[in-house]
Amino acid sequence: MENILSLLIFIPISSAILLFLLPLEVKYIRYASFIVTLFTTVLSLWMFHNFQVSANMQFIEEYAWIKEYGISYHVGIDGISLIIIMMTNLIMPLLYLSFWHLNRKGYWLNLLIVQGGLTGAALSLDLILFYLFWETMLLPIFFLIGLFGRENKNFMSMKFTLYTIFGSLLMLLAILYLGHAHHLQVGVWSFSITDLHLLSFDTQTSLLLFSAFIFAFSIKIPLFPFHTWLPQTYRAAPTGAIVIMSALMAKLGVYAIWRFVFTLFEELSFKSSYFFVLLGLFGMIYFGIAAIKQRELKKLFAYSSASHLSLVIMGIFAFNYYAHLGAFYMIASHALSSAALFMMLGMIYKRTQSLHISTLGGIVHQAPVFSVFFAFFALSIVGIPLTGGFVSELLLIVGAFKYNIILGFISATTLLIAILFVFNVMQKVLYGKIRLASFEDLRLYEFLSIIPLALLILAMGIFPSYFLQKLKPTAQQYIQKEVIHGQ
Amino acid sequence: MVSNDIIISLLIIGLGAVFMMLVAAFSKLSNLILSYITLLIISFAIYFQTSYLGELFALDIQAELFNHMLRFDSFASLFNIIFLVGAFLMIATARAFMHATKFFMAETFSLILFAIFSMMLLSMANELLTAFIALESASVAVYILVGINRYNVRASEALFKYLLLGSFSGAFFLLGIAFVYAQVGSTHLGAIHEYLSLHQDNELIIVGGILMMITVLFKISAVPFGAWTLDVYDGASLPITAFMAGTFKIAIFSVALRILLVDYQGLADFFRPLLIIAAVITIIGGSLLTLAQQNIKRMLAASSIVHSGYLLIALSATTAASTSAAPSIIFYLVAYFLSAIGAFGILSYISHWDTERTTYEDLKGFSHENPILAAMMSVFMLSFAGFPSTIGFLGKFYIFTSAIESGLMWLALLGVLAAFVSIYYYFKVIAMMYFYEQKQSYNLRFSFTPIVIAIVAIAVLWGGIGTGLVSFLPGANVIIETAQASISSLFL
Amino acid sequence: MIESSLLGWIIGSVFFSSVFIMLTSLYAKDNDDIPQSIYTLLGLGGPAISLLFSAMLMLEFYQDANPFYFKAFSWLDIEGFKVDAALMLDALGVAMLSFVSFVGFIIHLYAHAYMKDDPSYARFFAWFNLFMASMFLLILADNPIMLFIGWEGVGLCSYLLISFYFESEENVEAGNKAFILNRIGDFGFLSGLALLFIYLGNTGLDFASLEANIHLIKPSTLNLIAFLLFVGAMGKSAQIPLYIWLPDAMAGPTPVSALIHAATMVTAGVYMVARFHFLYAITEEIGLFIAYVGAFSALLAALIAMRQDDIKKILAYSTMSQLGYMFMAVGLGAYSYGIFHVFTHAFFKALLFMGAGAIILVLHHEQDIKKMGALKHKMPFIFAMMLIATLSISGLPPFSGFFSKDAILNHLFASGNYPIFTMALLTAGLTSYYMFRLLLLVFISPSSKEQHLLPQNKLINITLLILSIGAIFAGLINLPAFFGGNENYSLWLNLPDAHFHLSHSTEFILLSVNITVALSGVYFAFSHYRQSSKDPSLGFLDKPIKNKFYIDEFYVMIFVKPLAWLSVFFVKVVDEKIIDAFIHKISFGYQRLSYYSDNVQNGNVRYYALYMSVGIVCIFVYLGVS
Amino acid sequence: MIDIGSFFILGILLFSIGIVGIISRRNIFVMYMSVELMLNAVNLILVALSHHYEDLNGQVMAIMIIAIAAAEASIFLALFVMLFKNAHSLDANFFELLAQEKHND
Amino acid sequence: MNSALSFIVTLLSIAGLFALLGGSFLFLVQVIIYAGAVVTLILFIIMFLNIKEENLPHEPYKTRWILFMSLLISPFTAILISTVNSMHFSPLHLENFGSIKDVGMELFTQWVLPFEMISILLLIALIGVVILAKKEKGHD
Repeated sequence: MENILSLLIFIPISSAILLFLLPLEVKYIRYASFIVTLFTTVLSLWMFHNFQVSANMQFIEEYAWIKEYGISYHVGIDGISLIIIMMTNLIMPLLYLSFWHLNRKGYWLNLLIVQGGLTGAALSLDLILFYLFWETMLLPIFFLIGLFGRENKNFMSMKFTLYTIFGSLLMLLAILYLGHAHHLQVGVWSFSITDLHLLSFDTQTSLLLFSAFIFAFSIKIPLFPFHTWLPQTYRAAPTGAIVIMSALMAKLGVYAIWRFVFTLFEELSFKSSYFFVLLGLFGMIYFGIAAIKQRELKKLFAYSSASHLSLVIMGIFAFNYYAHLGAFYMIASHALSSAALFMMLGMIYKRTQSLHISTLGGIVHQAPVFSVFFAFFALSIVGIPLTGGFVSELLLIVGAFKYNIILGFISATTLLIAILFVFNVMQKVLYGKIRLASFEDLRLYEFLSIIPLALLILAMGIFPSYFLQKLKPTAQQYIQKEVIHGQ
Repeated sequence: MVSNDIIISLLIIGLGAVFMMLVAAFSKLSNLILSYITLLIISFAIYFQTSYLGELFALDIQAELFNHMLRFDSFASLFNIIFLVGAFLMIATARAFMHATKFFMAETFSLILFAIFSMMLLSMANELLTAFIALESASVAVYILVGINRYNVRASEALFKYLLLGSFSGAFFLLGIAFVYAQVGSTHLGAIHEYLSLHQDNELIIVGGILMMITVLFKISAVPFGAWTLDVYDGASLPITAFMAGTFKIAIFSVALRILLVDYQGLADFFRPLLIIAAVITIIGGSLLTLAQQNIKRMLAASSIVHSGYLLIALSATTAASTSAAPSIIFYLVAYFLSAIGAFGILSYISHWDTERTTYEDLKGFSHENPILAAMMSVFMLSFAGFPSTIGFLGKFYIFTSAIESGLMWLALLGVLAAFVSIYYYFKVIAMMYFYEQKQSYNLRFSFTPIVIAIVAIAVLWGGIGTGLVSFLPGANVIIETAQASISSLFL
Repeated sequence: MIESSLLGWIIGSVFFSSVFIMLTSLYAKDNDDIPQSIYTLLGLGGPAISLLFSAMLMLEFYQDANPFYFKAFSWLDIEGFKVDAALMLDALGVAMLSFVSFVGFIIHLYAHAYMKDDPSYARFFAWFNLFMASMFLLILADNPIMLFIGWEGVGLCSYLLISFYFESEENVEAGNKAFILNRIGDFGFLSGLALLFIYLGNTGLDFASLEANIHLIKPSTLNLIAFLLFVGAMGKSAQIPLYIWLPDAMAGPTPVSALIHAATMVTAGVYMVARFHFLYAITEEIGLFIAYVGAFSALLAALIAMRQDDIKKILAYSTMSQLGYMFMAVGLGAYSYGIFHVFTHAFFKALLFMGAGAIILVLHHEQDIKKMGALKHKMPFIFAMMLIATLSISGLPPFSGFFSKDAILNHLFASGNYPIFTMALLTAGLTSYYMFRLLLLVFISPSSKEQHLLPQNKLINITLLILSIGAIFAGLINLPAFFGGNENYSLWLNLPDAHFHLSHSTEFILLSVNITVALSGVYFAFSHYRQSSKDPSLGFLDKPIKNKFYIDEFYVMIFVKPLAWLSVFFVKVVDEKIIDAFIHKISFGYQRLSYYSDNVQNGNVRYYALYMSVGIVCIFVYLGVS
Repeated sequence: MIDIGSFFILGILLFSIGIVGIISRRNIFVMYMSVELMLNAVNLILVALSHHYEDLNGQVMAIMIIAIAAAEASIFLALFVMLFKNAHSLDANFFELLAQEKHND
Repeated sequence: MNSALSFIVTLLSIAGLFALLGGSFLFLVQVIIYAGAVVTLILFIIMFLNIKEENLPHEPYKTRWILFMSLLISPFTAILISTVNSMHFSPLHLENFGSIKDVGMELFTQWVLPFEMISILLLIALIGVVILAKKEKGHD
């Protein structure tokens, strides 16, 4: 299984194309794609098991692709990409399960493709390859929103696509320049980060390149000024797309910053860390406060996940061990809880055709099981102990304090900000007067799709050391440098 | 080894053209049969032509007889293959349309063959007047093809505009030849190069070059010379538009590249600013125009202006001593022509009888009617937009890298912005096909057109992601290697 | 020798009983054939078992006084940040555990009686036992993280139980309020912990090693840490300024108020401060600050309690003011006295609440004391119970409250912080006043209307009786030397108390002063409420006291409203009006520009030629200039 | 004594007149004539140059160009017949059908 | 009409210049093909379509356009002329060269390829004219 990574990438994509071409009933397509995702999940679990605890790349594959320009198919996995892969492969089948009722061919195929794209983007070590997957992953989302979205879906799908592509096109320019610079300095073209991170630029150039990359990623995440696509897109998008975007794609943006920006522009990243920590904290508070008065659940949780991701950005830019571990852990735990939450929002929408708080209420009377789970995931967002969120927030806060005491205090406000809206939501949606004629409790497949997430979140809260062990070496990379650069 | 029989495919096409003319005159065969015959002829030619693909060679055909006016090298052979394949695909994809519409008469095929014949000569021409005559005859053939639907005022208006402006710009080329002749005393391409290397005074050559450049800019429809493009593409019937966009433009580039690289390399410093300015204006103007079009045909026409802009970027990069620029032009041409043939092919397939379905409205909900064709259309649109994993992406990749390599970072940035804008109007097509309810039913009859289009689509994808790992298929890097070889053959 | 893993089972039994109840009820949600007795068994069995275990452990500990340690697994092992899921039982732990498990079990019995007709009986016991589990974890935690987990757990359970009757929005609001204010405290608490860890991370994080290495931190930081931790205590133990949730928390069922918001959870803050005694022992000014906060809270609560009419609210305020006493004590270094007061307070305050609960049950959930009255003869037993408890909380000898309160007052006086002492004394007087006001208004004073009563419940009375014994005699275990004892309790706890010596004469004077103050409170109450149920005017203070000094309104004004406004501002103005509008303006501007530029394509061939010639001329001009 | 240059200049002038004619006249016949005029101007220049260099290439080219012009002429005239049959107009400004209708936003 | 006639005049004078420059063959070609064939063809077409005055566009701003355009074009012309002046030309010398024989020799030795291509061009044009102008049953 030395090329397991390629399997993980291409099994979903190729099967999607195959299923698209085969004239099958939707039912069989659903079965088939579900089986495919299950299979990839098994593969990824196998990989997780064989993943050595060390900081260097594993399962590496490298084939020349376009020789003149040194572009190669170069994939590998380390601690942080492991998180993304595992999360993708765990969430995907459950996502399928969560709307098992859906008879939409395009839904399943696009999800398969986006899974492949995500995996590829998280694994590729060659910038052009990364860009390829990075964009490929965008297309299915465009289709999902446009095909199965609601209200102004067409406009929003276009806006989302343009917004994100704008960022990534500038990044493409930066990538090309990097390759050219390698051509100048070394004599051959190359786009593999293992070569490129040896390059050296003058301050201005590196600043430009740096900002091009950061721009692209901070649109995806999103960071503060580039977030305006987020709420409306989430409002318009169907459940599957939202789950992918919030639980996986946004995390992928953070990952990409770690993998590419930190590797290529280490010096600059350290220099600018203070700015980004501040930006992250500001974003955390800003989005958190913005979420308070939202009345549309999807928009509300859109803002909330943006707030948590800003916190993660703070973590990875704080450049110390705890903050990095916390950021990784937050990536995982928040992926799980936001995926679960948005899946449950999808269930609400399926039952009531509305996600506006004013139309909901008293669900706990009609659907106790549903309410228990909803409350649980909402609380795991808040970071209640015994959930993964608590561990990550603890580590992040400790890291922030280590970085700077004042900022530590600000980052600790994450304990407050989230609850301000989460409890309001629980009060208005679960408790209170019954406003719905009927609210069916969880069906079997919905229950099955949620229970693993809940268990995993609990496990992550109760036995963090087990999950953290594989990440530690990756997070240690910057410890020495932290000493060197200081803050 | 390459010998004098290499113009055999040229001869096949020429004789085939005459043959078709006679057949058209003296037999009552239906368009379908004729198209089959034409395809047969072209595929013969392709077969003979491909035998030299990838070799590095150059020689003057019948040097003493033709007085070094015809030069056949890897460059020419590559372009010839492109023309042939382009014509082949055009006819293959347009058969349904030609069959459905009455106005395509038997002579059409011979005209197409003549056009290709002239283009092949154009790509081989080693002397200015020869080049011009080849260009002119190709143009005349295309003029007539544009006006072939002669009971349609729009078509005849398109013909009128194209013809008038074409001959208007052609006059400049002739004046340019006159100026070059005035200084050099000869119009052989080599001669100019020698003269430049020997003498200092070059004003008239510069002026001549500019005058010829005007014609080229006109033909590749660069702003402000390309105003005709939208109307002519719009007025012409779909297969012809595909032919112009896909094939004829490439022919122009072949001669332009030859003249620029062989003769005017010495004057690069003078022409670079001109080309850069042309590129900038073209890209900006093209992007502006494209966004405003509601008719997909016009949109594609306008966007072809933008693509010319990209090519101009690379062209100005060639003047800046970028080795990768010229091959990137050829690659981009291939990418563009594949996508264009495919896109227009689908349009012509879904438009039947005399109603052309080319507005955005017409495509609404097309995916519900025929998901596979819609997917292919999306593939072509993505390739136009330079979306990764299509051949269009690699094309843009090479263009931009060449621009960066020659220090034209800002030009590359402009190109990227234009690409960003282009995302909008290309994705708009996709959105129309997928995100709206079906307005009308396209009663599509099965023919092998979709299969050809599918092959083109696969080629577009493979050109974007193809690897050398698959032994029996050429990878995505083969094209660029061939292009490099052909460029280097110019200097033998 | 008893296996120290019993520590785990103390928590485990209640926890699993809660889990089982949850699962059973979820299973039974659509088929109601599950008899309530199963829930009763589970709900009461858990606490009983843990009571048993803790009793065994305490006995063991009493015989040979070395603490128990139990390490379940390694929770987090990062370099410089190792946390084990470990439990520990030392004297302080035993002191808390003893009454928590005992009173907890009693209140479970009471709750069974109180709730048995409630449709969501199962849910109640699920949350109730979950609370017990978290509380045990809080007490037995071996390191601050475990303590914090328990800390948050009790907060969560209190939220769930306050909003137990979630049909009415107010209760849920109250729950949210409680949790949010607690969370503000936790914000401080966690920040303090984080600071502690980044300094002492490498030398182990359990309490023992923290105590050993606390000197490594420089004093200024220590003060900060101590303060932050105390912020947590403020939230949990309802001190100024985070106290406003406690009165609203009475929205929950009465057993909840009795257990959580009187006996156990709210005293967690005191416990935490005592737990961190090694930290507070070396940060006197923070200690003083704590004492002042306690004093002010005690006084404020007492003042407000004077004019409340909801019986449970009055008790809530009294709880707050008693907590104030405890904080005065621990703030000034009398940790054992603080814990001692916690101990006694647990009994008499639980007794009070349960008595109130009994009354409420009997009166069809009527909570307004103004509407009660002259119940003495209708429910003599409950009257007796309430009387005992009231005397005890008023600090009248020989009831338990007297000893603990007297010890604290002595300590306050001896430590020489006379302002605090005076406030405490004043509070003592007010306490006896409003408690007796309550007692008289309920039982003695003439009632306006005739109310017919439901029968009283035997089980309830039994539980009251048991607790009343505690309320009377619990004080004797820490008999001061003055009364011939030698403070065994304090000695046994052996916390680093600050000791000040007082001459017997001074002690005698203090004693008499205390008693007289208390009695005078009693007298004022008696003199007025014996015959009328109207409140006498307090002059200018009347209105503010009735309205709780407008604290809630104040908070709403400076926190809630601005946040809401800011949220709307961010979304509607910054996002939509500024950023998004900017982007849209660009894109639409471009679109309009392109539409204009399309006018160039006017379809007239002559213009096209014109454009061409313009281009040509431009090129030639360029040629001319170059 | 006139030299070749003056022929050259005459040619250029004729060429420019051709340009002016094409753009500023609306009668399509006149436009076509202007094109022809431009071609003739080139011819004149070429012949003058061939006289200047005393080789005949120029003249031969001129012949070719005349042939080209003839070809164009045939197309033009066929086109005129077509246009007049379809549109009954000789006005260049009449042919604006292909401009797409304007937006109002 | 006037324009057509003046066009003929121009062509004839150009032919005269050709003669002056010793292009005797060209002189013939010019006179025969242009002045003869082409213009006659034009006039024929005009007659054939029996275009009347009202069919002719009336051009109100003609002179204005002409002035404007000549102004616009003037830099182009000026620069061309200046470049031409930069090179020195031999004066006109009247010994006869360019007899028809020489032209023929030249044409069929050196320029045979373009000559053939011209034939193809004319062929294409022929086909085109046939296609464009051919009447077809069913239409018109």
